[in-house]
Amino acid sequence: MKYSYFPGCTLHTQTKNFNDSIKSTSAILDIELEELKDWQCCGAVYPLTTDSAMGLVSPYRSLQKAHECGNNLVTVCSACYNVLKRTNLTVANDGEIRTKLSNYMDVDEYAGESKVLHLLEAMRENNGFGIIKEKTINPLKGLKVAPYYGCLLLRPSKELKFDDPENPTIFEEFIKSIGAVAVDFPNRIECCGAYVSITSQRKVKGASESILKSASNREADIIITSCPLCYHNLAKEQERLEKDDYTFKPIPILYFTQLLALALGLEVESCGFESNKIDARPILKSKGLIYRGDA
Amino acid sequence: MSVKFKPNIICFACNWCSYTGADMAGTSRMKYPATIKIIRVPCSGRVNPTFIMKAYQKGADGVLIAGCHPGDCHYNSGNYFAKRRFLLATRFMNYIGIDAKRLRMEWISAAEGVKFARVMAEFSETISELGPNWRAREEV
Amino acid sequence: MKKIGVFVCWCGLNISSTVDVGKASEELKNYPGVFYADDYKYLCSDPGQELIKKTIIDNKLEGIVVAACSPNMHESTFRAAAEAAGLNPYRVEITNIREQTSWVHSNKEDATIKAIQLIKATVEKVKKSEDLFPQQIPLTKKVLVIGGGISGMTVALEVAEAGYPVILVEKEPQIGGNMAKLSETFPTLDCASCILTPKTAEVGRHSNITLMTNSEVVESSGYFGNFTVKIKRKPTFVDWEKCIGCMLCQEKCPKKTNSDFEHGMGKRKAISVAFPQAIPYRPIINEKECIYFKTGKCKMCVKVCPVDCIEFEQLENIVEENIGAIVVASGYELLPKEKLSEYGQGKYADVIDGMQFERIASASGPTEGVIRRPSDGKIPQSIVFIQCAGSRDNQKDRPYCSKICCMYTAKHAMLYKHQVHDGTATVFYMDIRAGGKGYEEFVQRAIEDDHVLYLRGRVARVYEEDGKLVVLGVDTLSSEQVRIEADLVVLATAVIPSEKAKVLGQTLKVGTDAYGFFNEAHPKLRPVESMTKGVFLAGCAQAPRDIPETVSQATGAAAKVITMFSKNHLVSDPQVAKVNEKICVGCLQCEPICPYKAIEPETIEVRIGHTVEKRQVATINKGLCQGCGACSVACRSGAMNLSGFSNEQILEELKALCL
Amino acid sequence: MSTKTKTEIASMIKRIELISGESLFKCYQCGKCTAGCVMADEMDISPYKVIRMLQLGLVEKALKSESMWICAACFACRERCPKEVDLAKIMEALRVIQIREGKPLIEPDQVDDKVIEEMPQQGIVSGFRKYN
Repeated sequence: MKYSYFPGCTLHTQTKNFNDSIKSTSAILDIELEELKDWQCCGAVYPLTTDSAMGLVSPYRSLQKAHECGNNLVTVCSACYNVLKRTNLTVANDGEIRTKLSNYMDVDEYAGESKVLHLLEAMRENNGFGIIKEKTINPLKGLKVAPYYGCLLLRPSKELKFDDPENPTIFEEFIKSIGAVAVDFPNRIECCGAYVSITSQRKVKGASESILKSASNREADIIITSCPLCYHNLAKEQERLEKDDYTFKPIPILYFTQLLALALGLEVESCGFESNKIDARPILKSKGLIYRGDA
Repeated sequence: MSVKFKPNIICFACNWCSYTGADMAGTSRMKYPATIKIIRVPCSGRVNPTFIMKAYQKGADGVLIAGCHPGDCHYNSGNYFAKRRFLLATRFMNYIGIDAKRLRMEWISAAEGVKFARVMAEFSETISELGPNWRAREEV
Repeated sequence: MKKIGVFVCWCGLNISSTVDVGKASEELKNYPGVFYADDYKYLCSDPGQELIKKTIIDNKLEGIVVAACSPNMHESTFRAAAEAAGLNPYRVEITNIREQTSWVHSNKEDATIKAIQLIKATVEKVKKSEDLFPQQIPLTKKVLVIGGGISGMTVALEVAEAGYPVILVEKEPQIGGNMAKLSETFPTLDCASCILTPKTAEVGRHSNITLMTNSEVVESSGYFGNFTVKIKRKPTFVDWEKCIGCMLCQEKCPKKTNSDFEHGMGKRKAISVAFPQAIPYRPIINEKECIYFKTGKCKMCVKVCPVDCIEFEQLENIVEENIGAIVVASGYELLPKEKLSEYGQGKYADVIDGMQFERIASASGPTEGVIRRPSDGKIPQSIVFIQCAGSRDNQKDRPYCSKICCMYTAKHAMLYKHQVHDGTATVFYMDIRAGGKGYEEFVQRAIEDDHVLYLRGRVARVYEEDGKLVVLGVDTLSSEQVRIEADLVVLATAVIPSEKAKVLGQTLKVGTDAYGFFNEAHPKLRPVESMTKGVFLAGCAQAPRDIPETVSQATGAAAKVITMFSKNHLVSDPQVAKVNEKICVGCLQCEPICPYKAIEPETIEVRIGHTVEKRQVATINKGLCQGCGACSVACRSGAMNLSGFSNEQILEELKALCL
Repeated sequence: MSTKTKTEIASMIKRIELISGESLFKCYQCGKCTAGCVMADEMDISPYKVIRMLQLGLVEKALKSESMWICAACFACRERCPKEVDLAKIMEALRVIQIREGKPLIEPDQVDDKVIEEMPQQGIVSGFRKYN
């Protein structure tokens, strides 16, 4: 299957290693991701006001372009997904805004005909988890993976229709397909505090800490996420926890495609573990899942 | 000497709510102008738009349809049909050039004697101001 | 031209002080068609009525107008008088010159002019009147009650006691409904089976009641007084006539499975009776679970049965019954926990619903009344009750209040505290709705005497952590977020209509609301009747309600049936719609507008010249029509009319008033 | 207590409803939003109370609170609200009103360089979109 691909700002820059793992794994899975030309930032948050359409200009441009390419649009970053999918729905349902945006940008009107998909959704659509299972040559046996969904993938569920907002299963399916064990931890659907950390890391302490503790209570080896901001907040909070609470054992946080890369038998080096804030290699090594790599 | 115009107004009142409301106005000795004449119908949904048009043709200056409040219709849905027909009738009146203010619809319950009297007085005043209905009246 | 008489009433001074009655009668004397006109002091008095009768007879009047008070007061009086004088009562019309003339106007001249005009209009209406005759409709004095819960049983017993035969149809193998599952009942805490068992037993043995359990109504035709219904009797695989209820089969059956009656809290056998006090006390084989049905082997029940009553080859059969009235008492269910994803979507064993709690609190339940949690049988030290679980929730499409939960939650918490004195019971509520005799006092007792902690707020989430259920709530009175670790969580899930209510509604041609509750004919004045004549409603089929209210409503429905059966014929008001078949084009625009489904297509044969052609026309079921006249307006050809308020009558009246 | 007249308050309420597209009066104060809010602990006024204040016309008090700056727009409240009120949008309206009146929470130069360096671009963009 061929899709237009929207990497988004963070995957394009700070967490390039995530993007690399997406590209290398999707190639193996026959998911052809063609990066949109001249894509621009989605805006990071979907505008929640009714009286200003400016926040929609940027996502609308990307959607409109993808449609011109004739493909459905795939994105992986949770924030990009949330913004693009909601914008897609808005322009499909609201003709007034659609016309306004098109006139403003001087482009053909686009009424949400293409689909916006998260990579996981694209996988689910095409029996991707079955294919992953088939193509997994290094099943991550015995690895306890805590899938952290966060907020933007799941909510608002009426618009995103990604999964059950309270009891999602798509990450669990994914984890099963790479041979690992999914850890069911209650806080997997709670928010990490998101952008609030720009004002002070302290304010997101409560939110992030309870997620980490919840995963650690269930003895997770690894936490996976799909959102670079969650990744950041959780990692920062672990830094603090390590200092303040000597009983706390840090849990590596990985982008889900990094684990996928490992399972599909890519070289450890190309999984990008070295760029993660907490090194996952020691635990992977202790589980006998990798033999090489610095640690 | 100027004689004040006394309009002739037909009120279709549903038997269950508005007609009883009109009785209530009487029992409470409320006053309203003698310009209003009531025709009892089982339900406001019984009022055929042709009755309304016929009234204008025959020289009525105003027509009022009074029915049960929404949700209170004795026959459950008659007042809703009446409302829809009323809206159509006003559009038709605009189309053929009868002032749509000559037609009014009101929800008046059996307990609303006060409202009945008030509406009748108001409507009579409105029609007085509009003057006689020459437009639709058939040449006699 | 008809010979019409006009009588103008003075009503003492009530009319005569504002309306010049003498002038009115004088003027009417000269009005075309009027043969006689006079005024009289009190027409409603006996001499007044005598005057009317005598005048009709002496002058051979063909119609009369009585100008007096509102027809709501004395229309029936004057119509009866006319009938006594041999005049068809529908030839009598009233002009309202009191409530709508003399009492509301003060200028005598204006009032008199108006009165005269109104009387003339009524004369015109009478000119166009017809003789109308009430129709006699035959009546089958037998009632079908659908649903064998407390409401259906109440109806059945009341009607049966009045001496009429009753068919009670219940989809389960036994009667008792939801009430049979309850532990104790609020606000008195008397045990539900203690008060219910005498009722079920009475229903079981009453000579006027035919009990059809394990059965469903699948078809209904006809109209009030004369319905024909088809009832599907599902196979029980046991000959209940032969069976003596020894229950050896149940004892020896090797197949154990979850009991529906216990709502998953307890087990039963593949051949079983739901509970020890069940009426009829006869077992039934569950086809899907029985080993013999699955594998063709076993037959343990056959081996142990002393009277040889097991019949594996039994088939369902359909019975047809003629009945006069139907009472729908199809009851309620609870919103499945699976719909509440924030409360675990049904995946936690120790998050249960109200009915499951009833079972574990019931002395005859699987735990013999000891409140133990389902996962490990431990006695919970902390219980959280969550009210409005799905109710008052637009998101779950249940914006309504389920009405019974506030009370039963207070009862649950109380029952628990009475057993586990040092346990904690916490209730999350939004509002405590305890309107009812002794209800508020009951809730206060739970709070004051039993120390049940009531927190005002809704719960956002329930999840499991370290073997405990974590409840994330809030107390909006203190503005505190609350996190409670509980051993057991009880959800007061929304009351919803029986799963099959919508289909049943379609079968019986009775409307249901957006949620599947049956619609009453009038929310205030006709709460136990449905929009379909002859079909009555009782209990939670219509809306959520508690036992006392259900019993009152069921008794009301029974009274309606008994009133209907107290006559030998049903009489229908002749002021109903009629079709002029000659001009009806059979477009049936009238059909959907009829709120009573009284209009149906009919094929008639019309002779045109020498050939006979078949043509579709609309036909009115005069038994169902209530005379609203909506169809007459919808009719495009003008074929539909309403007797008593015909197009011609209204138009003539109108013309006279416009002059 | 309020320095505003009744009409001024009414027009402010109207404005909040207009910007958010939400009806404030649908809320029946069940508190489910707050029960599940991961940030409520940090707020000076609980989320349900923010709406209550607006219902009561205490708009200034609500605007003075810090709560809307703490809200992380995670939509957990909206997801669970039985009355389908989108509280995140109401919080956004309160933020937007402050920002449009020239009272943003942060200016770019106030943010620590270290934060800018460490934080993912996505976080920086969303932070400034919400706070400035």
